[in-house]
Amino acid sequence: DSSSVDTLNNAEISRYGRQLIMPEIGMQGQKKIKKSSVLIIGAGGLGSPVSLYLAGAGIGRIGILDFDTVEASNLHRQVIHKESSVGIPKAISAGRAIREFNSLVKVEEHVTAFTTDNALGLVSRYDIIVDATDNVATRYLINDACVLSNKPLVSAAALRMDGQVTVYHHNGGPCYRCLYPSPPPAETVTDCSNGGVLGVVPGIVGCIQALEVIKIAAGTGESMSQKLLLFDGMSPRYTMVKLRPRNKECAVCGDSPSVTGLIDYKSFCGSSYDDKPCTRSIL
Amino acid sequence: DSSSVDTLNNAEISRYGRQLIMPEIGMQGQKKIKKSSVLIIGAGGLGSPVSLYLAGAGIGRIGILDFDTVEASNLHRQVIHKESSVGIPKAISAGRAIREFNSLVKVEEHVTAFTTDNALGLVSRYDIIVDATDNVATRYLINDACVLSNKPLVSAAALRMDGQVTVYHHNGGPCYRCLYPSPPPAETVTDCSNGGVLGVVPGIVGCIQALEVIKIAAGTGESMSQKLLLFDGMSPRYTMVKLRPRNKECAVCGDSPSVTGLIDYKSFCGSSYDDKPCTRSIL
Amino acid sequence: MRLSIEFSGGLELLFGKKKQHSVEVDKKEIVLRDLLQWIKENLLKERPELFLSQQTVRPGILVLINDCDWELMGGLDYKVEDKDELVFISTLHGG
Amino acid sequence: MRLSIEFSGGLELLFGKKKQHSVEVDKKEIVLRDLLQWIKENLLKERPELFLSQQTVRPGILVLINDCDWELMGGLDYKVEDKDELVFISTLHGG
Ligand SMILES: [Zn+2]
Ligand SMILES: [Zn+2]
Repeated sequence: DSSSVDTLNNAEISRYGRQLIMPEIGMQGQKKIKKSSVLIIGAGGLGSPVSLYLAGAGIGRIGILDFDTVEASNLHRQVIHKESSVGIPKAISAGRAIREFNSLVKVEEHVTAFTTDNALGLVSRYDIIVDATDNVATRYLINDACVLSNKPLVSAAALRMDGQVTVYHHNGGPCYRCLYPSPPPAETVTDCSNGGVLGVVPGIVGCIQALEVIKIAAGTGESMSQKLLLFDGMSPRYTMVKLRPRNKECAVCGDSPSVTGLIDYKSFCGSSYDDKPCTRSIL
Repeated sequence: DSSSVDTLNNAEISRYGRQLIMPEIGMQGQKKIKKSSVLIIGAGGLGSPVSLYLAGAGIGRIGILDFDTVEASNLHRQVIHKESSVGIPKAISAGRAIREFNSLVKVEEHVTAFTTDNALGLVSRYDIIVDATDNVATRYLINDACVLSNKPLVSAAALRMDGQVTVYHHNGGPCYRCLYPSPPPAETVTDCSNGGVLGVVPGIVGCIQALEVIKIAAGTGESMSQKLLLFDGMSPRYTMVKLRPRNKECAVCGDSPSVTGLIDYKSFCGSSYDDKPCTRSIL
Repeated sequence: MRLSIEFSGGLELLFGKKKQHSVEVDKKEIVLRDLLQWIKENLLKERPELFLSQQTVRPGILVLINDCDWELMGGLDYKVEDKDELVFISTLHGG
Repeated sequence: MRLSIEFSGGLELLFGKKKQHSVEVDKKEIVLRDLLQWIKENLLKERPELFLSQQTVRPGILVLINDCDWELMGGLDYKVEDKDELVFISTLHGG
């Protein structure tokens, strides 16, 4: 029965055979992957490889959220889109690519911004959340929504030749606010539009992010909870850093949280979370 | 003039703008990328991300070589193909995807095996060679063809949850034979069909491979010559290892080479290089 | 004592675009709180407010001591040791 | 002496599927050539010919000593030191 989420049909067994035969995944792991749902917030440089590889792995239901439309200047890094998608919403373009690539996976396109109004409703509908966005305020919003909904958050970022990956609020580990209780000054924040990025850097980092999602979904391996991967493409260097544990005083995941619902992240960060950061930014 | 390889036209400047503004690339680096040609040998788990990200970066001419046709059981890791490409030669399917993604890039599809008969002719037509194959004999053949033609070789491999990346015969560094003078016993060789592989592992490793190609093409950063990246997806762990220098006694790149032309790699390795390795293999 | 100090994630732009600094600090012992001032006086080239704020690193900078989050090592009170590797990294937000 | 010995790239299948081995070798000093025999006698579980061949590791295995290719460290003649980290890795070929 191809509609059952608890079993694998013949098409699935044949399609995922190369994963199934690995002791690290096996039939049980593949069933768990099929039963999992993942919300990918951002269909850009990180969201592109995450979407492709999660679809390839057979994640049962994939939500892809982005408000922007595809631009030609995105394509150097956003490899899930095509030239013919320029002008189309990124979520629609990515959804189409996923369907053409793996029709066994259920895709849900969300052509919307991720806001305090829809965050909790969206996050509650998925098992694992992927932060593939590009600005600070949305990163706090996603973090708080995940902590309040008790969902693991697989987070990554890339700029120029550098990348970072970690897993928040998973296995008792820290959340984004445990590491960064206060937002950075707005003038220190740079995004890919202003700072530039080599396209394959979010590619590397996004693939690593997808691997973390698959391990959590399949219940295999060690996750990057309380670990941070720093990637420097120029050297090239990969450093795995040990992070602090969950902070009992954390405003949102602490023992007596002061943040018990979503707040105004725009004023918290002193910047709009759907605007591009200011052009005089340098870091 | 859009046909000139020495300048960037407006479409290119706008498309690659996010790379151009990085001091590590700049206008000069992007021009070098445009002037470069890369032969990707293998359009599978490694070749998929390599092709996409090299096309995205604006490599001027990309050759993609593969003799196989797309199978549904490849799709979990070979993200450049689509379900509608099942049964089509992988080189054609990948070429089509590259054209739809970046029409500014010249694509050359080679639907052929890589053999002693065509190796030197093919390698001589490109600046940088990518080993994205899956068997030992072809790896020796590619290495020897690169050394004899004096081309840098960006090599990667993946199996189960593990990956390896390095750069051979570049900046005076070692070649594949410097590291592995003798081929491994055939019964220790496993490929992805028999050992299995999690799809995103060649994704990670292939993206890292693409980054090395782009750095060589743009003349920026440090390459992985005489370095080997070991990746263990379960831990997860990234180890950068310092390798031996070029071996002056190396049979092909040494000071008095005994291999001065391509040999019979099938009998050298004791296995066919277009056959899948034997099923009793364990390592 | 001899220290390896690295700035990355964009922070190197405040330090003459130089990431790796191998420095000799002319002290027998020093806690991280005081080393921050030493860095400000000896390595920082511009806009100190983008590196320090209220006697510590400004929000959004992670400090690593020998590949460990400084919160695990005592934070500002950590007694710096000879040959320590310190990394100051600006959090990235791009995608 | 106490050593950390790791087998990977599939080689762990010959060692009871265990990658990481923390071992105590009851010797004052030992060169890598002799340690290979010690490993064969004490850790190897099956098919020694897939690990050793002609007094050294079989072709296709890379030996790393503290993240360095053993060829840089003297190869079989390397004098193993207390707390050394040795890795035996089988080259991968898949894609
Ligand atoms: Zn927290
Ligand atoms: Zn050689």
